[in-house]
Amino acid sequence: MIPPRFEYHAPKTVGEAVALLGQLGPDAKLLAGGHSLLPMMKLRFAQPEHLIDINRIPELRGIREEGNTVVIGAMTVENDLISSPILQAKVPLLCEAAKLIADPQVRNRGTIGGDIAHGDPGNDHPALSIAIEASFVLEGPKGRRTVAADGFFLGTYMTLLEENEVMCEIRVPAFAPGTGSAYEKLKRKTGDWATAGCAVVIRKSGDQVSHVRIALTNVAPTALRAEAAEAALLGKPFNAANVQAAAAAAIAICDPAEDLRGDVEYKTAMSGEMVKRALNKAWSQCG
Amino acid sequence: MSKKLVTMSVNGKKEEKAVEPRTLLIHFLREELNLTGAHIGCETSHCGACTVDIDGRSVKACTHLAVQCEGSEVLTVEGLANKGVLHAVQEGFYKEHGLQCGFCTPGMLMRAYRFLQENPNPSEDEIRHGMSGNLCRCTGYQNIVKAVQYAAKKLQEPVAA
Amino acid sequence: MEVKLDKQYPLDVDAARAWALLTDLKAVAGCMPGAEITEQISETSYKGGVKVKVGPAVAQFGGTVDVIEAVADERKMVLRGKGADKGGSSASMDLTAIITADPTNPAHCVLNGQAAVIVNGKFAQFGGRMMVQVSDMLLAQFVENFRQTALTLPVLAGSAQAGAAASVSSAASTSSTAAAPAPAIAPVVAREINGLAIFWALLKSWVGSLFGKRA
Amino acid sequence: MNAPVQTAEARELALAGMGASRLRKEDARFIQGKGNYVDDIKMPGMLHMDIVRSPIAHGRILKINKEAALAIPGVHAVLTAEDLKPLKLHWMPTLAGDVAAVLADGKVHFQMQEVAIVIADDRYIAADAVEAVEIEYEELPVVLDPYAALQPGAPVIREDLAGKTEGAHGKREHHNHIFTWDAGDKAAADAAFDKAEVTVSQHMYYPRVHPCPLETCGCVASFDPVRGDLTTYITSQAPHVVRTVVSMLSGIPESKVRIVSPDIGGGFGNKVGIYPGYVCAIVASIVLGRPVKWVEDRIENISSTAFARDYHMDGELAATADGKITGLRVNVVADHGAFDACADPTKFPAGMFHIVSGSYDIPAAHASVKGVYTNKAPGGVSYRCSFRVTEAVYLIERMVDVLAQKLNMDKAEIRAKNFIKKEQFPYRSAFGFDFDSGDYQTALDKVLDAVDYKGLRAEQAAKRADPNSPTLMGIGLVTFTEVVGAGPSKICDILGVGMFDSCEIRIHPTGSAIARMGTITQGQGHQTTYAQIIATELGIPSEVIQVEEGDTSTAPYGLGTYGSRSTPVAGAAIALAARKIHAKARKIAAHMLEVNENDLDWEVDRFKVKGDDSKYKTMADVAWQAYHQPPEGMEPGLEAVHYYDPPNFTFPFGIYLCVVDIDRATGETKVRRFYALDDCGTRINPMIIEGQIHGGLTEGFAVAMGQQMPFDAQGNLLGNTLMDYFLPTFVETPHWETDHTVTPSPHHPLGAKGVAESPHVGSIPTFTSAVVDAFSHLGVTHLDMPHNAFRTWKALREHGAAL
Repeated sequence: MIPPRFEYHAPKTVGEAVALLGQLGPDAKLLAGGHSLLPMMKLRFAQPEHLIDINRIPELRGIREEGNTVVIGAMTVENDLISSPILQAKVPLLCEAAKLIADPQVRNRGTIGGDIAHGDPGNDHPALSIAIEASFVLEGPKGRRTVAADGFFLGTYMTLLEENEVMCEIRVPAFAPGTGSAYEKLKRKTGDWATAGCAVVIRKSGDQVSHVRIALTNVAPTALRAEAAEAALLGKPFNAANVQAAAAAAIAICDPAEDLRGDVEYKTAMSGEMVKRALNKAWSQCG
Repeated sequence: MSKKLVTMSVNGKKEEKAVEPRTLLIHFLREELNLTGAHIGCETSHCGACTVDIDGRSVKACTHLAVQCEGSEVLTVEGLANKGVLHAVQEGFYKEHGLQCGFCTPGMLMRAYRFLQENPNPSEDEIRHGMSGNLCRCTGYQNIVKAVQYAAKKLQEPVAA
Repeated sequence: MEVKLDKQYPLDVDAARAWALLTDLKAVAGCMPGAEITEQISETSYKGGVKVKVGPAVAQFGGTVDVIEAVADERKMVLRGKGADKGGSSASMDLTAIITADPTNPAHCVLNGQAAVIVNGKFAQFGGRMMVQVSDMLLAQFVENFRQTALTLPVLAGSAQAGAAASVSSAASTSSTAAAPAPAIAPVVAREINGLAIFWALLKSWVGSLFGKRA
Repeated sequence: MNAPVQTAEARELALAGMGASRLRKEDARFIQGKGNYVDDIKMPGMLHMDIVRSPIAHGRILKINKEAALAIPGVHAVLTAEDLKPLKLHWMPTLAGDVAAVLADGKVHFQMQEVAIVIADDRYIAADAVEAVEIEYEELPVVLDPYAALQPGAPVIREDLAGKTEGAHGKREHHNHIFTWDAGDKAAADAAFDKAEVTVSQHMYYPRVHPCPLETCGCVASFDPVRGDLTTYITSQAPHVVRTVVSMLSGIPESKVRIVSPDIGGGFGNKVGIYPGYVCAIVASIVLGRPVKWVEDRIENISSTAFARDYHMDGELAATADGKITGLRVNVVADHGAFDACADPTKFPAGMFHIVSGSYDIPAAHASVKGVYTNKAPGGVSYRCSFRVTEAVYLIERMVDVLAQKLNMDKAEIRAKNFIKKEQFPYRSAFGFDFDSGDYQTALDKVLDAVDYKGLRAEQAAKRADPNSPTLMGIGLVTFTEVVGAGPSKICDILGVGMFDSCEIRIHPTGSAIARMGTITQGQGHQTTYAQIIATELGIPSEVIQVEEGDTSTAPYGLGTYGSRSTPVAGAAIALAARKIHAKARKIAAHMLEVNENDLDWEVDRFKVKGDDSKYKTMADVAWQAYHQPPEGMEPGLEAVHYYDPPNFTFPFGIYLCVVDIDRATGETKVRRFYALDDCGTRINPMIIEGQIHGGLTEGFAVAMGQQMPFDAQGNLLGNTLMDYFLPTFVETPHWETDHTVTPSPHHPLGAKGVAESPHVGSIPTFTSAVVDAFSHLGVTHLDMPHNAFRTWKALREHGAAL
């Protein structure tokens, strides 16, 4: 399993990367962590003539706060999400969820931006970013634009990110005090994609749900926001019946592809189960 | 397509070679530098037999380009012992029968070496998760867990004067 | 591996024009993202190729397309495409496309497509997880391109009968290219899968599936 | 000499011989990255070979265009079957008496079959060249189901066998039929069923799986055109057999063929076969006059080199109403893929499957196995087991559970009732095996006590009574007997060579030693355990005994390491070679001490004059004497060779118990407890035995819970990377508890029986037993593997137990 030949470019700034993309056209691909692209190249599914390695762009790494927003550089690797004190305090869901992604070595290379931009419905960050109401800062030849995670994912391997753009930042509103969150991921073994996964962010007011975001992993051509499931809970008491109703609403929008992880029926049912588990776990954290 | 000059430190020694950009780090180490300790087991970054340390992090060298190591410090199993004295993880694998065919061992050792710096006093569960990017077909892992525990203990002992 | 699709796409094109386009295999191929007809080998047989790009992945097949059946009365076209890449990984598709008139709106029709896609080799082995989704996307893009192209055709005189008369009379007994006039204005059709277009097309078909329209 | 007198115990300890958990002698190189595996070997001028493979499962090759590949700079050759034809190497014989295509000869029979090879300067160029070879195929109908393959109108898979009605194992009844093999007494078995008070039957499928060692297969072939000799470094579990086959195929005299198995990164049966890649690399080296390396990638490994199992089995038991088994009938349809390349002793096309009567005293039994061609890769090797023993043990253990369920008897009770009793050994089974020794009841009682079996059953009953229990609890129990150590050469051979094994020991003048065997370690620790045997036999510290294997130019001929034959066969050869030396040493010692041989006692490391502790000669003293001044008339030197032809197989056994909790919402199975008691007879290195058991249990866990090789309707193999093919990590792997009893083999010089495969063989049905047990109150008698979450959830749904 040997990748085909390509020219290698290692820009130092986002501007250089964008310029290279423009100059080299569709035969160029960005190389982030490489754990999706390089295997595809080794199987010779992908044969880009140019690889633009964006690992050497310092501005794309790191986690910082801007007021009430946590700003994550797109090239921040999973292990740095896990160990980030800012995230642990402000968006703990990302720390917990990142531990369920791939394995320790891969988490040293795999980046949050790469995971999102690849547009693979099996990746975990798309659903997570929808649940935490993240937005993405994309830079192209015409400058920067910011798009919401909800609506960013269009289809398998297809997102709003244009071929001449670089994903620069993931911006996440800090969790309000008392926010509960959870990511439940059913997988066959360490390193696997989810058979089904669910990300939940929830807040309460009394015994009622005052805010809830539910997003699903790997049960459709894209990560899904389960709006009907949210509606089943929002403004209502958090109880078994309403959780069940939310799970049923989530199940209704699942359209998974059958593979060795399971058939459509199983994945759909597991999506409902993950919704229930994530809701219960997240709710138990609400203050 | 042109070759690219890449310079890196491997086991403390500066290495400079012209390579095709597509050269995978694992092939660079094994074939250009004759460091055959790290192995190729799966080629899809699942087995961890190719694990090396790059700039203080465990990385699977089968899914990493040599050119990406420009300016990096790379440590492989060959650089683990210090002047003939085995590192505690090497000793642990030997003492606790943490290997059989030996094929996964260099990757296991390099991961254990880094893991114990990330978490010097791990529980069994933490060891199992911290080492979960490395597959072994022979041992069933139980003795590798013991080996890591052995090394953790040894590394915490005060250094003899 | 085999993927079976059975889809209905409502089009804002009248049935006659849609049928006229459907019988022009070269033009139809032009609607398929990445596909082109390079040579006509007989009245019913064509050579061509298709290059599918999905994200970073590219698949390139060369092969043949045969018109198995073209029934003007039913506005039914049965095609068989077969191809292989250089290493011999193969793909084939049996496609039955039927244009049905929209009884409530003569300016609209429905494109009914039934396809059985069989893929062998590495695409089946490693791309299996994506096959249904990619097929869906390809088809959605195809329909969108088809619609746009059909809209550029001149409205045929009369009604559905005129469309039938102008087309092949029975199972591919006459040259189909002669029957279909070339598009007056070349439409700007997407030659690759276009994210947003697919998204909407899929959304439509997915909403449709909620109401049981999907096979 | 006033050195302090060491006690015999202290001296024995210092030997680190048999019974000592001494640390492994081989580890120093592995922990320092200095192992020497095939892919580590580099030779001057070495080229790289890569293989062009069929993307389809069945088809005719219409055209192969090499031009684009040959045009790539650095490509030396592209070879196809046409190029091998003049050498008559486009087909090769298999170990099972069939032929297999080296490179596809006009037709491909399975996906990933070898079609062409490219040889280039390096592996990168070779990979590019593989992409550039253009091949046109005409697809043919694919047959994947062995039952469908036997239908009258089924597509012909093996056109090369047209008209061949006699196979290697008797008459062929159909163009896709390979053999039908019967064992036992059909009339007696039928009579038992006619008279039976109770009968049960169960169909079960043992899925196709792959041994998947972490190191893939490969070789470096180097033909020296000047000397005319061929050296090949190869990932082989049987290098001597490879030498013989290579010589037969190539016409190079066996004396000019050197096969070296260097360090092997795990074998588990995958490295027994002789693969087209090896043959092609050798041919390429001969053609080009340069060393050629071929190393397959993981996808190629799983897809094309030997699979295991793929048995469709129907079992039946006849019994009395109180649970005494009176008869056993088994029918198997065995999917062998496109070529019959099973690695079994020649006369046994279904291996030792007739161990299927298990640990039980079954008076009448019959088994029939039908081998069938399909459009899948060839293989059928023993994946960490003796030949087809895993399948047999699975069947009988499942059937005993099924019978217990029918009779509403406890699993442990029905087993105890049917055990071959301790006093019945040696015991001849209905299939004709002579079981050497066993004490099953003692071992079973030990396990049941250790786990508090009654308590577990009570807990299970309580869980079942609670409709809201989030889990189903299951208890699996297996009491298995293996047959290993093939085997007596009067019945066991590979390509006509008897399945003996060998050892050569040389004691050096200063008292250290070197020993060589016909086996080859792949992680089993031969360099340590073999040294321990010699240490105890000859009183030389194991530390100074060098064990070498795998180089056919230095090691004596042996049949290799698989089927747990190393200790049972080579271990015996070592002991007997050592005893030859011991006998000579005694003569020398008697000469040195000027006494009669009979006046000497052997104590740990020395010959002592009876009744006088101060008069002795150590083995080191004797060694020096042997080279310095041997007794008059005695040949100098101190060495021996022994070829050991075992009088019988050995029959290790074990009692395994497993407790699982199945998540009723997701179908995930958690192994709460696994208790493995093994009896492998005499134990040479308990540390290594325990390690082998951990590994075997983990491989068994992988097979039972997740491994599968699914094909789609077109014959595409799905799941041939480590993303999908289940190798459990640290996280999924359960904690193992081990225990043992010791019932030595009476016919083995050391009493040892072999152990490394027992945990694989025994654990797989234990997991199934546990999973099915969780469902047993719902009337479920059997669930096929793998017991992954998806399939288990389906069963939960089907039986109304899903949450």
